[in-house]
Amino acid sequence: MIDVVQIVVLTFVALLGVAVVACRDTLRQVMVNGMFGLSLVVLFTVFEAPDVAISMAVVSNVAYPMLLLATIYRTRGRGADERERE
Amino acid sequence: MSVYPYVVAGVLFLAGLYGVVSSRNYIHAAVCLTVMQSGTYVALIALGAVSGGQAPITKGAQPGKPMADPVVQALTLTDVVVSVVALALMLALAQQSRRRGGTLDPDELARVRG
Amino acid sequence: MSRRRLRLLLFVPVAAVLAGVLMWGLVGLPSFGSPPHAYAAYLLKHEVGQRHVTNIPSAIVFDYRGWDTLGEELILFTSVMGTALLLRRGREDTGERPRDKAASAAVRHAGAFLVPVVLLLGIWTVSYGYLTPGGGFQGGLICSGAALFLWIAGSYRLHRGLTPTPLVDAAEGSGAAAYIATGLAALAAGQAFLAGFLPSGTVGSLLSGGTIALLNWATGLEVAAAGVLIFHEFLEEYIQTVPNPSPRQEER
Amino acid sequence: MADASTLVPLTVAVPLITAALLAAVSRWIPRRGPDLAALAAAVAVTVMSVALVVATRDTPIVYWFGGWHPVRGVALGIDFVVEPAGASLAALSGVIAVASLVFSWRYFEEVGHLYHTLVLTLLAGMVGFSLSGDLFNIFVWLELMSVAAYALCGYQIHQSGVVQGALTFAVLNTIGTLTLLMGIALVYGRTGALNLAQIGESLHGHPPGGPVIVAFTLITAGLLVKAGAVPFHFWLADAYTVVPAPVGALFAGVMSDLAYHTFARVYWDGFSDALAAHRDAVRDALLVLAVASILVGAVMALLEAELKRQVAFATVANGGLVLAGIALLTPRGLGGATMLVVVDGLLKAALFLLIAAIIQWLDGGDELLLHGRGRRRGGVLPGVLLAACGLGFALVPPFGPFLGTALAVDAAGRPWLTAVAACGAAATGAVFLRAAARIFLGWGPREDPAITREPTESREGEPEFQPNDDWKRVGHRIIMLAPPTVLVIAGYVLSLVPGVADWFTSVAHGITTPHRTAEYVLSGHLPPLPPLPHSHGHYAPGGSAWACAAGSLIGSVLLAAASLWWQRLGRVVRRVLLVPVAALKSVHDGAVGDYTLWFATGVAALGAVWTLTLR
Repeated sequence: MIDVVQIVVLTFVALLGVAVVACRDTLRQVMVNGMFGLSLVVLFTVFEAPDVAISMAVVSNVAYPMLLLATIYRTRGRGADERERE
Repeated sequence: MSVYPYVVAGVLFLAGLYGVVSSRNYIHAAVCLTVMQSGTYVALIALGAVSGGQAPITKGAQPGKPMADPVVQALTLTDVVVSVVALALMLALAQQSRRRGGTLDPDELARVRG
Repeated sequence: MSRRRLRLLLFVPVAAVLAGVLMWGLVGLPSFGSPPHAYAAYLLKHEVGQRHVTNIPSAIVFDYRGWDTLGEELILFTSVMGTALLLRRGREDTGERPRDKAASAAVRHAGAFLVPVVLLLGIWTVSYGYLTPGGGFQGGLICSGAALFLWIAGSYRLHRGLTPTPLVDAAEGSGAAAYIATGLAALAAGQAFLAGFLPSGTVGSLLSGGTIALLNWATGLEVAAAGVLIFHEFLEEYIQTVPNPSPRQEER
Repeated sequence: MADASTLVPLTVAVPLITAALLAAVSRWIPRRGPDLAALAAAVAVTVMSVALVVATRDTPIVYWFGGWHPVRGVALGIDFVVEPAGASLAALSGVIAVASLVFSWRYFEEVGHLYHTLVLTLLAGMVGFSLSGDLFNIFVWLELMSVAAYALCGYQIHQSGVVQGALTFAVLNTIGTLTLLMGIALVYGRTGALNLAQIGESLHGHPPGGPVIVAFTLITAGLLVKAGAVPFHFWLADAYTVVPAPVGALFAGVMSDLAYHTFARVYWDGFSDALAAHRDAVRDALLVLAVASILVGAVMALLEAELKRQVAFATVANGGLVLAGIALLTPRGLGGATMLVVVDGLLKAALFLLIAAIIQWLDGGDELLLHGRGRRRGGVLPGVLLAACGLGFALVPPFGPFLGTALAVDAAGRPWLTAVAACGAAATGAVFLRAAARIFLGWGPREDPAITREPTESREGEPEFQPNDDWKRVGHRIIMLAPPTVLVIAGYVLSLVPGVADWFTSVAHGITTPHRTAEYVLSGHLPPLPPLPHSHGHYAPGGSAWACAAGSLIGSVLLAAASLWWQRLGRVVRRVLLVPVAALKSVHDGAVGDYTLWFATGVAALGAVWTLTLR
């Protein structure tokens, strides 16, 4: 049987997942993706999967933002491309 | 009510797919792929969860409570870490798309390609 | 109507059918919360007896399904190679790397304190991986997070200085090679590939698990090195966007 | 034989540990070190795979990793089920990897160890993918293959066209593997097992419920994306056009068709019992996809000017033939399909390496650009090889593809399927006959609006070369032309081996009797092989097979001539022809969103059909 806490966390996961997809601006999406990762961490903890929760915590809050932010800055056209364009 | 976790997994899977179809930016598409991947994680872990259970760690486990499914956790555990490097590869390609093709928009890049 | 809007319009009916099919399949699964059966039930009952390891998922990752983990680890290894290959030519070699110092002193001091703590946390997660929740994969990533902290708190030069690429490259290659070598050693010892040929020690102690501990550390090394290499590639790209501060500004 | 079973893990471990060590010591080994190490590992894999083919002639080898043998029918570890079919595909991967590595010895100048590390992991992924008996393990090897392929596809990343192909490849394949993973989750939820044999046994005798049907749909879609069946094939055309040719030989030669074979294994071992009551529905749906792949692949190949894009669509068309053989769900069909995978794989690999040689020699990869250039610069062998590949695809009897197609498609006694196979073969053969005629004989006009002219430079994906005086040195030319020649000869001669058709049928019979293998996997006792159905005795191509071959040969010559000189048919015909051509090409226009929509449509259609019919 599913208890209330699991239902609430699942709802958060679903809403945040759709929010990540609906968010077109990539910088804002990084933030929402971080929250979505956090909601997944809570979900895995509530579903008694601590190993996966640790894994998701490190991945979604350290690795994803780092890679995404570096790429967004690199492709935003500030810096290097300006120099190339001059 | 007890199918709700699987419904959420399906929603995440389809949301990710919709994100890729409607994406205007390869970085956005890459993140939508990770959302789609999270759909499979939620499905896998929900399959393994046990009501009123505890984590499959025998050190400090309360006797009498059933344990969750360790196999699904083992599969998901490694897959989550692999998704980081898959995303890294995708973002490396996205950077090259911006630098070489001048755009991150899939439709525009296709037009450039002709 | 633009091509993209037409595509979204067409996607609606397709998604409806796909959702129907997917939900019909998912709904048919055994109801949520039902206890595991067959494969998982057997492992829950017998794993500690057979491998003296208290973290059952880690035992599955490094012993029962160690062959899967070998594949996953090689995926990590290959992706790092692939990222290095894809980003290799983009870099205008800037010769000496630009000096970007973390602006506020608070960040510097807090970071200086946190780097060893996070590193210790990572090593602890790896070493106790098969006793309590954790393991080579999570611990390795935490260690690479510590290396990232060097850049966040210190400067890019400090980060690259303390994690020299040849050393990290060698660490990653040897981590993956060590994993496979453990498997080959089991083969040489006359047992099956990746068999647990070492004695599996007493339950709950750090020495328990035999080859599980060995593979755990090899994975931790490899994942940490892979994480650091990936961060190197992306930081190298990011540094291109940091305007070179004039030397005078640097001395302040 | 005890020793043969120790070879099983080595076929995957040797290339992987070579790759890992190459990366670890890359700075301290001599310049040609990576080449030698990679070549040695590839040769070792080939030799071990051939030894396994011989060793598993009558009893398959089941190797349990970690020594975890099943307990009371529950599989604890992961197993490799080595049967002659899987081992021969592993050997095919090894052979093509060796040819590709020999070819790229002179091909890449500044490559360092990255290229060889990725080729070795790709090879290991393919061997594991063809041998593994565990569903999640198949997903892991598929992911390893895909990741190595993304990087190799983006090898010449500084050319703008390459980025678009690599990104399409990465996005679509990731979606494919995620669909496969969701299917695995459903199967695990329903059966609690990941081992194929155990899944088959636990689904035995029960009507297939919702999860099993949807799981089978998702797993089929995931594997067909990798195999490049219509409507999941769009990424394949873009990706194989931009990949460096030695790598393209590996992709087109074995990676795509391997997915078909693994799909056949997953179906037979895991799902054939559960879906036994509805075999016709499964067969018909797969036949529709196969016929669509044959026709779309063949027609699109005719409409392309760039040589590599032609081979990409030829891969889709040949894949359709293989899928048609599998879809018939008979031992002879599967045997023919497996033979086609081997024979056509050799031809397509040879074609890709040949195109690389042509690009370097004639400084261009576009058929219209190279008009007559082959004749002016002399050198007969490339032209002969290109024509030989064209004829091979056109089912010239009694050589390789002819016997394979006859066994796969013709033996089923469905004349319409034989006709479709003949048309597909004719068109695929015509493409390369036309290319050979235009480049090496200078026939046909220089301009052809029907065939796309890529605006970007047509050497996409190939490394830059010094002026091609390199080609003059004989040693260089031998290294570049020897591998394609050997592969074409092997592809042709394989069918002349006496009794090869019966061998492939008996091998396929081993796969299509899942109970026997499942009992052997789970309990170690091998029951006797049930006899082949009486209609499957010794096979010799019958009258309809020869008619099919004659039809496709004549058709390919006529089609080649027609597509060379169609512009002489007058203005009205030309305008009428150009409309459908433009429409078909705009569908293959290269936007990731469209391809994903096609993917979703394919999965939705397959799911809807099977949900209604398999219940």
